Amino acid sequence: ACGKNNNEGAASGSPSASDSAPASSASGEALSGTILAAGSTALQPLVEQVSTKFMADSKYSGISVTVQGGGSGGGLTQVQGGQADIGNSDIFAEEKFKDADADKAKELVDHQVAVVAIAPVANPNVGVDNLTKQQLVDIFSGKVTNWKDVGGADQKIVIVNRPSSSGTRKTFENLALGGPSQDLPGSIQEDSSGTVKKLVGETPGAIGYLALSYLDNTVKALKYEGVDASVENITTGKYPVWAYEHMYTKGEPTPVVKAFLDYLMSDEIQKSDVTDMGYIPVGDMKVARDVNGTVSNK
Amino acid sequence: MNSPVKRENAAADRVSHFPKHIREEWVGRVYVYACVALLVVTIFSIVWFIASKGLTPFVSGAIRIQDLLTGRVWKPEGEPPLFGALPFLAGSAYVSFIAAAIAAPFGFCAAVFMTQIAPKVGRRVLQPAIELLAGIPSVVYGFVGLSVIVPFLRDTFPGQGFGILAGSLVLSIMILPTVTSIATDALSTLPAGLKEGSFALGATRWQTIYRLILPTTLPSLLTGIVLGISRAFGEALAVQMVIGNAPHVPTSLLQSAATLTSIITLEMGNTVGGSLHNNTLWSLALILLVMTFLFVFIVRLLERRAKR
Amino acid sequence: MSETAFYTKDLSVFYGEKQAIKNISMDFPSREVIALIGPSGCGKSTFLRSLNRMNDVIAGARVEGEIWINGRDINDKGTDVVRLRQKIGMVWQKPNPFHKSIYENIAFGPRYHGVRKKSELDEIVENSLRKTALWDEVKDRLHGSALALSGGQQQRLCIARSVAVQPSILLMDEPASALDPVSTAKVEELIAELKRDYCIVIVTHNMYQAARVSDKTGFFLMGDLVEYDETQKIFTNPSHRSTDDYISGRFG
Amino acid sequence: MSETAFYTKDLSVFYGEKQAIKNISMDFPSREVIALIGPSGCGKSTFLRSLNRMNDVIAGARVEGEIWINGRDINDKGTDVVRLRQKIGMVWQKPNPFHKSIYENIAFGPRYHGVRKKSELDEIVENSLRKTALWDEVKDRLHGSALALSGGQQQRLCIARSVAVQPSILLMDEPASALDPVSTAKVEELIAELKRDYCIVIVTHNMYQAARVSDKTGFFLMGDLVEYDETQKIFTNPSHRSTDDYISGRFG
Amino acid sequence: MKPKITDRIATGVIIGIAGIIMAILAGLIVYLLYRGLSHISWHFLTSPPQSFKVGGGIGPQLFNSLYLLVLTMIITVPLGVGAGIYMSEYAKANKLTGFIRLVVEVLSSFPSIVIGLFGLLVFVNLFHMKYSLAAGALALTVFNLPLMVRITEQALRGVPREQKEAGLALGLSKWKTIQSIMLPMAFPAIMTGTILAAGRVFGEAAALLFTAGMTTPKLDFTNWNPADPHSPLNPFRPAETLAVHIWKINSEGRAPDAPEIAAGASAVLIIIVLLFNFGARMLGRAIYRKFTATK
Ligand SMILES: Nc1ncnc2c1ncn2[C@@H]1O[C@H](COP(=O)(O)OP(=O)(O)OP(=O)(O)O)[C@@H](O)[C@H]1O
Ligand SMILES: Nc1ncnc2c1ncn2[C@@H]1O[C@H](COP(=O)(O)OP(=O)(O)OP(=O)(O)O)[C@@H](O)[C@H]1O
Ligand SMILES: [Mg+2]
Ligand SMILES: [Mg+2]
Ligand SMILES: O=P([O-])([O-])[O-]
Repeated sequence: ACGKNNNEGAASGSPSASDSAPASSASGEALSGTILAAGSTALQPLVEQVSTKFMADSKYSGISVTVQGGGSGGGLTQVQGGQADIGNSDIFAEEKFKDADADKAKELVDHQVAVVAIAPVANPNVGVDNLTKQQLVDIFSGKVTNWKDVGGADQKIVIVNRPSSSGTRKTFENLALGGPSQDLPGSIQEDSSGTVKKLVGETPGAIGYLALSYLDNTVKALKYEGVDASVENITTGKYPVWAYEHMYTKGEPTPVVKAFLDYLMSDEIQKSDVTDMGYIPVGDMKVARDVNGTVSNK
Repeated sequence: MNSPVKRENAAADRVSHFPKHIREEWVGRVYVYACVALLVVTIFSIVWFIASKGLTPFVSGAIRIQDLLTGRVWKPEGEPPLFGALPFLAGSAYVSFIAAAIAAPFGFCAAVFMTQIAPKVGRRVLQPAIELLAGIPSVVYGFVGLSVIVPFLRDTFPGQGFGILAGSLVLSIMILPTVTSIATDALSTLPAGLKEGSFALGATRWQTIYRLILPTTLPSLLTGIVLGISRAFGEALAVQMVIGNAPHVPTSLLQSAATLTSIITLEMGNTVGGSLHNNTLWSLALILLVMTFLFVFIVRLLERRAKR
Repeated sequence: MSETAFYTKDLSVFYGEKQAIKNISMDFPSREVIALIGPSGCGKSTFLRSLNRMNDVIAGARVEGEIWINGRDINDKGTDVVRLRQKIGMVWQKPNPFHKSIYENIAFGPRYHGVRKKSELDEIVENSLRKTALWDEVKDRLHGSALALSGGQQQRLCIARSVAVQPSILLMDEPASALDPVSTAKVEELIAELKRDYCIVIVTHNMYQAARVSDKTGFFLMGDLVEYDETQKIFTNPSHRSTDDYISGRFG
Repeated sequence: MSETAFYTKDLSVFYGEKQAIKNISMDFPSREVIALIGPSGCGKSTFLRSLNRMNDVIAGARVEGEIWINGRDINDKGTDVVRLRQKIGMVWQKPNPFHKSIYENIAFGPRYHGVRKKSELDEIVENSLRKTALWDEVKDRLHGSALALSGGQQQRLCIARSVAVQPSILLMDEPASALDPVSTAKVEELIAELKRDYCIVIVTHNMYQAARVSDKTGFFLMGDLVEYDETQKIFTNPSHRSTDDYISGRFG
Repeated sequence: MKPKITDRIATGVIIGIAGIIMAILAGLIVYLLYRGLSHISWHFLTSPPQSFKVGGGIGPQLFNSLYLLVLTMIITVPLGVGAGIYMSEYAKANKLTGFIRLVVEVLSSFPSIVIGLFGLLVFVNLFHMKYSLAAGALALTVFNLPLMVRITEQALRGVPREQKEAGLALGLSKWKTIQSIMLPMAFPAIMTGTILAAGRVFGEAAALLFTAGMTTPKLDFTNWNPADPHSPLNPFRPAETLAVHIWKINSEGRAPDAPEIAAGASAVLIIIVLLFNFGARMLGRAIYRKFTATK
């Protein structure tokens, strides 16, 4: 229940906050302080870029933002433990803090700053440009081992996976495959999306999955169930494999942190940097998804 | 203000209880003992912290040690989660042993070259070259492995190039300096006259090396090999970049595999502290630690043998 | 005078820049003992080692000049060094037995030179040990480690090891200087015995020893051969002032 | 007989299990030169080094027995070793000047012991160098490196260095054995000179040297002090067979 | 004749293998330089990296590596030298010394990733240093300390015993003897060893992933106040080093010219390592000459 409240808070806060926050700070003297945002490597470039702009803005000259990577898990741990002010994560905190730790997630407040879609990608020479959910499941479970069985070239399939702890993988498994997949013998596992892209591009017969922000023409993004991972399809919910990028704070953000989060949610940023970097602004989404994966229209 | 006092000390021999040189002695003593104490504290805290983290999964009863050590399936996010580390143990063992098997003869030959065949060329050229090999950072080895060895293996053999063989090749170059330098030391500190004694009997160089030097220095050579294995076992990034990282007990040299270090590098940042998954990664680190002790122990045994 | 076993002509040895041996010409008669004496660092060992090209082993050592044995200059490029060294035995100041059994120490050489038969090897081992008066002391532990022997025994074992490959020349570098009186006496006896078959060149810093065992003596000083003559002459009536100074202990 | 500078009582030295010096009691008169002779490895250096507790430096060396200097046993726990060593100078076989200038080599000790004034130091340096007959040879390059001196000069510099801290005893371990005839003669002269102020204990393997420079001689054999007497007696009419054997060169 | 032929063949094989090793090294270096040199420019060496655009550099990373190295050495050298002096001069032949030797040996055998993880637990989390240069420097200290100890110990053992005894025999205290006679003589060896160790520290990445972090804040190179979060000198800021950057670029790099940057950065790294190596040798020789006053 708590998680839901947080979502709404962040979602509803976004349009109005952009002008309220500077207003509040303008009333007093200029804000000053430091912010440490740590976590997801997928989100890191965006936050870095925005923080640079933020600090260059004369209004916030007293605030200094430091962005660290370390992975979603690390970010959540650090924000939970108080070592970081913001924990960047690709997945809901509830998915990471489970069982005995479930309480820890309740202390965190979610700020969804962008949406990222994930597409199955393949080496350009496999001769396939669309896969159904069942075909994907067959491939990732090892039932199908040759591209010709899914209508492509006669070539062995090489799976390039992310580690089981990856947010990207979790999203892909849950939303594209419909459940956890196994690590098959002979599959390759790579730490980061960059490597996955590189390998899929280089390795004949390779298949993997990537956030759209990583896509370029060295790999081929496959349609999922005939649907293209276009902005249009994602915002309308037609293309289902997408996830929020979260920035968690422990409890409600301090004024300084709030100023930064509001800046990130401002139209100026969402319409330029966020889209430029291959993410989709949260405000553009016509559907929303909660921690249990239930999708609803907004 | 010091000098008059000192002068007095020097003059009045036994009057002062703390003549200058005794004070001096204490300063030195406190300094060096403090440094050593710090070393000891460091190692104990390493063991303590890693062990206390790494043992939690067992203490809490979430996993049994034998399941971790013998389990073949690593599925930390599955339902139920499975933590079988055998694939990583096997991967680490394979890469390091194969690397040592490649490096050992190379290292021995290099050492023989440097000490017996062409000491001058050895000292001027080969020795610095090997020291340089030791100086090259592991990420650079990883980079070269990724951009040369992996594509080469992919094009030459079936498979994707990633795997045990790629890892072993990269590692064998990385541990070559270790193996070589120990072999060189052993060969050059041979009891004086041993070699000359053999030459003087008219034995050829190879005879001397093979029949006299090799048997006499064998324990030291083995020490070098074990040290090499130990280093390979703990190497992280270079291996992680070329081994493929699939959590399976490898069935072929050309198949993607994972090692203890590579899986830690891969997953540590993506898991939240305190979770079972995260703690189990610390258990893997603990295994690395225990292996280090084991290697040191073996090295010590061999060294004792070498002394006799 | 007896026939010449070998001789050197203008032999010089350099360690890097430094000349340790300066243009030495010297001839060595068969079946005689030649002693080389001189103060520490004068080049005795260096000279001795160049006679079987053992200086090849030392990095930075360079030999110039000629050494004629059996009508060939061993400093020639074509020389078969291995064969040469088989013909010239060598014994060092510090005994250097191999880390093997007594038997193996002696059998190592002959086996290497082609003797395979156990009975033949046994015979060689026994003969060599008898020649060096070791047989009775070690015959019960032939297969025990050579390192367990005393210093004097080790030294005699090293001599036996040289003798086993049937050399014609024996080079000895202070072979008794690390030994006790009894062992010293034994080694000196041995030298007197062996000179019946070999030409023996011995470096020593004990002038009495030189006087006792040698037929001819060469006095070295800072790389030069100052004087080379009958031992008796050297010790009673040397031609050079510095020889006299040295043997009467005015330095060294 | 003159007064005693120091004496040892039942002094033994062990290296691990091995006993290198066996219960030696010996007394050393002031203002005399005592020579220690004996074959290599008999324990001369070991004995000498225990006299200023230099064996403390060697891992595994253990000293038993007493050494009395000025009414105190220096092997006592309470002994201030540093102070002790200041009173006992030492010179080694191989000259070992510090890698500093000539001036610094000599000034180093006095300065450490509290002499600060430049003029005083200058004086000490000059006096020490004069005493060792080096002054004229080096006065123009006092601030040049000590390593640029010849071996003989280096050795005299080392003696000067010891002398500069005003010891009362000088220990010398084969101080001339690496030197040429001329330097040897100079060092021997120096010893004769210095004995006016110090008790000098000198180890030598050159028996002529022992005979020339010393007043008393001790003969060591395998850790035992076989004989200790007036030098003249030892060299003309030794009481022991082995002393005779040794000085007449039958071994060593 | 037969043994001689075997000898020839064996010698040939050994020389061949020595040649192969040389070829591997030469190949490695030539390859790295060939791939990377063309990308190295002043701009590349001084400008910050770009996440998505072409033309990023490695300026901050280069600075971080050097600065981290300096920080590490400031901590390591006094500690390592102290412990090294203990090992060579104070350690008695007893159980305690044996134990300390074991400690040094074990410490030097720990995989660097384990040391990195230890740093994460203790420096980053327990001491609240977060990902920072300070945490990285401490981790590297742990990593480098045993080596430093060994270098010092060996250097001191290389000092002739007579030198030490000469000092003692003059009535110098042990500490004074060590300080003013032995250390100066050991200095060239310590110096050479330290520079070589520095090369190793410079290229280390695994111990830094979880301590110094994989990011660099925006640095203001005109601000040299170490307390300021934007100052390059602030030891409590995170810092991605060159080696870590190479690792990250190889995996994460999203800039279109990522492969070139990786190659260029590798070349820079290898050039610096080469400089360290040759520098150490030359400096060692020069200092030796100066100290022994062989003018
Ligand atoms: N391997 C070497 N490298 C450089 N110089 C050397 C080497 N061996 C000997 N020398 C030098 O060559 C000279 C002659 O040495 P050599 O060993 O032949 O003297 P020696 O007469 O045998 O002395 P000793 O009686 O002490 O054995 C000496 O000055 C010595 O320092
Ligand atoms: N550091 C050491 N450790 C073990 N044994 C030693 C050590 N130093 C000397 N010895 C042994 O102690 C014995 C006496 O040695 P020492 O050096 O006192 O003899 P020496 O009479 O001075 O000989 P030399 O004339 O060759 O200098 C020898 O047997 C030697 O092997
Ligand atoms: Mg010699
Ligand atoms: Mg001695
Ligand atoms: O964004 P990731 O969690 O897949 O690294």
